[in-house]
Amino acid sequence: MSLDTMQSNLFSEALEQSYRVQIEEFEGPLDLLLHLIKKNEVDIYNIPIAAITRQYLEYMELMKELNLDIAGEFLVMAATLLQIKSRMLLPATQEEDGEAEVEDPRAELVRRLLEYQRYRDASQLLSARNLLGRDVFARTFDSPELAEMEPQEEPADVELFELIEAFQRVLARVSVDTFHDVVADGISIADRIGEVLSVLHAEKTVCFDALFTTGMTRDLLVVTFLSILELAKLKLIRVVQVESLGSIWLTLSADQQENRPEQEGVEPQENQNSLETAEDAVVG
Amino acid sequence: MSGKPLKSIVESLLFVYDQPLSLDRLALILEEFERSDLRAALDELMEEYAGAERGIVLSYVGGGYQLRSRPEHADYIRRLTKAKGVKFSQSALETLSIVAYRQPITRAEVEYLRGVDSGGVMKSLLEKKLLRILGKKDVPGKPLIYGTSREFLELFGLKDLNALPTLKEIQELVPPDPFADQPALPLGSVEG
Amino acid sequence: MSGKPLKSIVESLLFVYDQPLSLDRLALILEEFERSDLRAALDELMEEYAGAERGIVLSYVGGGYQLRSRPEHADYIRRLTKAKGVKFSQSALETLSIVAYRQPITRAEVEYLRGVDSGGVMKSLLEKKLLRILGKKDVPGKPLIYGTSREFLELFGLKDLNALPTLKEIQELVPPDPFADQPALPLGSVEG
Repeated sequence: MSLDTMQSNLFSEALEQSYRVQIEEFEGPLDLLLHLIKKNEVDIYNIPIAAITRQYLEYMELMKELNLDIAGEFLVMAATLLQIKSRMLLPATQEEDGEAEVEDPRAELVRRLLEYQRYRDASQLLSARNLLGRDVFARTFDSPELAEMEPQEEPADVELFELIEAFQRVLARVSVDTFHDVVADGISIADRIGEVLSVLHAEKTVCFDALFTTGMTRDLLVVTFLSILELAKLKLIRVVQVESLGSIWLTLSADQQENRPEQEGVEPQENQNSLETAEDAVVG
Repeated sequence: MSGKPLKSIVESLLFVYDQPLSLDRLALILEEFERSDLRAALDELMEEYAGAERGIVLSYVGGGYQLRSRPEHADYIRRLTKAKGVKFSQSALETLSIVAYRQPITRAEVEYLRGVDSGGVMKSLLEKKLLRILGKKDVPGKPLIYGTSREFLELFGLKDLNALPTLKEIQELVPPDPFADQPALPLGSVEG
Repeated sequence: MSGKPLKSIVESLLFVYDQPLSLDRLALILEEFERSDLRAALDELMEEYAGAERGIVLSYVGGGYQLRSRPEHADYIRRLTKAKGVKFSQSALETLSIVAYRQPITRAEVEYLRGVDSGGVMKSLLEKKLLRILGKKDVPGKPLIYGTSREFLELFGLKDLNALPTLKEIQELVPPDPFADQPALPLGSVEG
């Protein structure tokens, strides 16, 4: 059997089409529109919008009759088509100077269709390649020669997504309220603590107010504030005020800055110093 | 004297390992050999395996060398391993190719290009390790940005991202008179 | 015509299978070929692989045929295991993720979340420099508090901790019910 026939059995669009029934699943409104354009053999640069719109809506009507779920995107596109259609019906306004040329109402849609078609074509080229696990096979097992040998450890490839998955697994096992419950804009106190810490690592000294930017939601303000309290409680940061009623400054605590792996016997230096540090930072 | 044994050693390593091996990696492992000799050995192997009668081919994918079965024999191999064979939906393929060509890209950008919600597909491609999270985009809302992985290159047998099939050029949109033939459309035979 | 392709097919099968293949099994799989041709193909392959310069040998073991690496190269192959990235264990990944998302955190808190002793894992993550000690918590016993390190960020290709995706962002990839509040179809004004 040739490679071509084999692949067409699995993937070929052409083959699938011959089995297409009247009502067919489309990937989305763009896919459906391309199909209609192809079926009507019309020029994509000059889409007969009224006819295509009618067919598009007929298709949706059919889906409705068959009780199929119609995704919101199809409805949005229907509205877009109707809007384009009505704009096409308006007489082309004669411009005063003939200068301000009105763009074809269809232009934006055509651009999207062409762009979409490009990636769809590319995806077909991709799937026509010799895919690992479909057309070509590599050895997916350790050869006995290798398996018998003791592996020597070394940090591995690991994807960010795996980390998130691992954490989700943990969460799935633990009841949710064991965590800090305050969450604002998807940011928990713990997240916010991480953010504040990384700002401090980068900036060394940060003005208290700078962490409360305008436009923050009330919840986020609360979370930020609680984060700062938590950090101070953990003695990870110092909160200093240079003069009474002056700005409040946050700095990493001394051992944080030195970044020592072990903290045995390191007492955080107190006050005077930190005030000066803060003041320097204000000036600098 | 260096030539033959080195080629044989490299072949052993390629055979035994279940992932593509890069030249760098090989050079690290076979430190007593010259890099240029290594490259020559790989080239020679490449040529030998290209012989039509071999059931194994040496491919260069995702920045590394890997022995793979000859594509024409896929059917027989499936009989043996009863492997179902990877299968992708059109939505998965579309999403993959958009991310491949446009990375780094946000989910919203993928969805604009496809015209449909793509969260579910993207999640399943993440789970299959074909997509990866590259970080967050530095715009308001800090959306996640995505790219393709090394596994993506291996799956499609691509050397690197430059080896992706060339995208078709999009013709410039120059409608000379868009409204000219609007009323007289060839709509008679429209009914499907 | 049977000779060459059959030999090539058999070579493919031997290559992808992780067990020795018996002649019986091969004959069963390749039912359209004559058993005698199969035997001839195997003999030919046997001879080819016996060439001294090959890194792969075809051996007859345990009643079947199997491709193996050349025994003389065992020393080089062993070096591969050194470079072979060991996958993170589930417990290491879990622990790392807990610290990443909940830092600053004490060992007791990690263990509470995981439900198991995590001292060993945390120690090994510290040794790999993926975790670091941030300080001591100001509570009785002064437990150490942990966070992730610069190496952690590098491993995951993150600019800073802000770039760590939140769980919510991942969960949002799959909407709970995409059809929840579907507006009515605008089908009234259909006629062209």
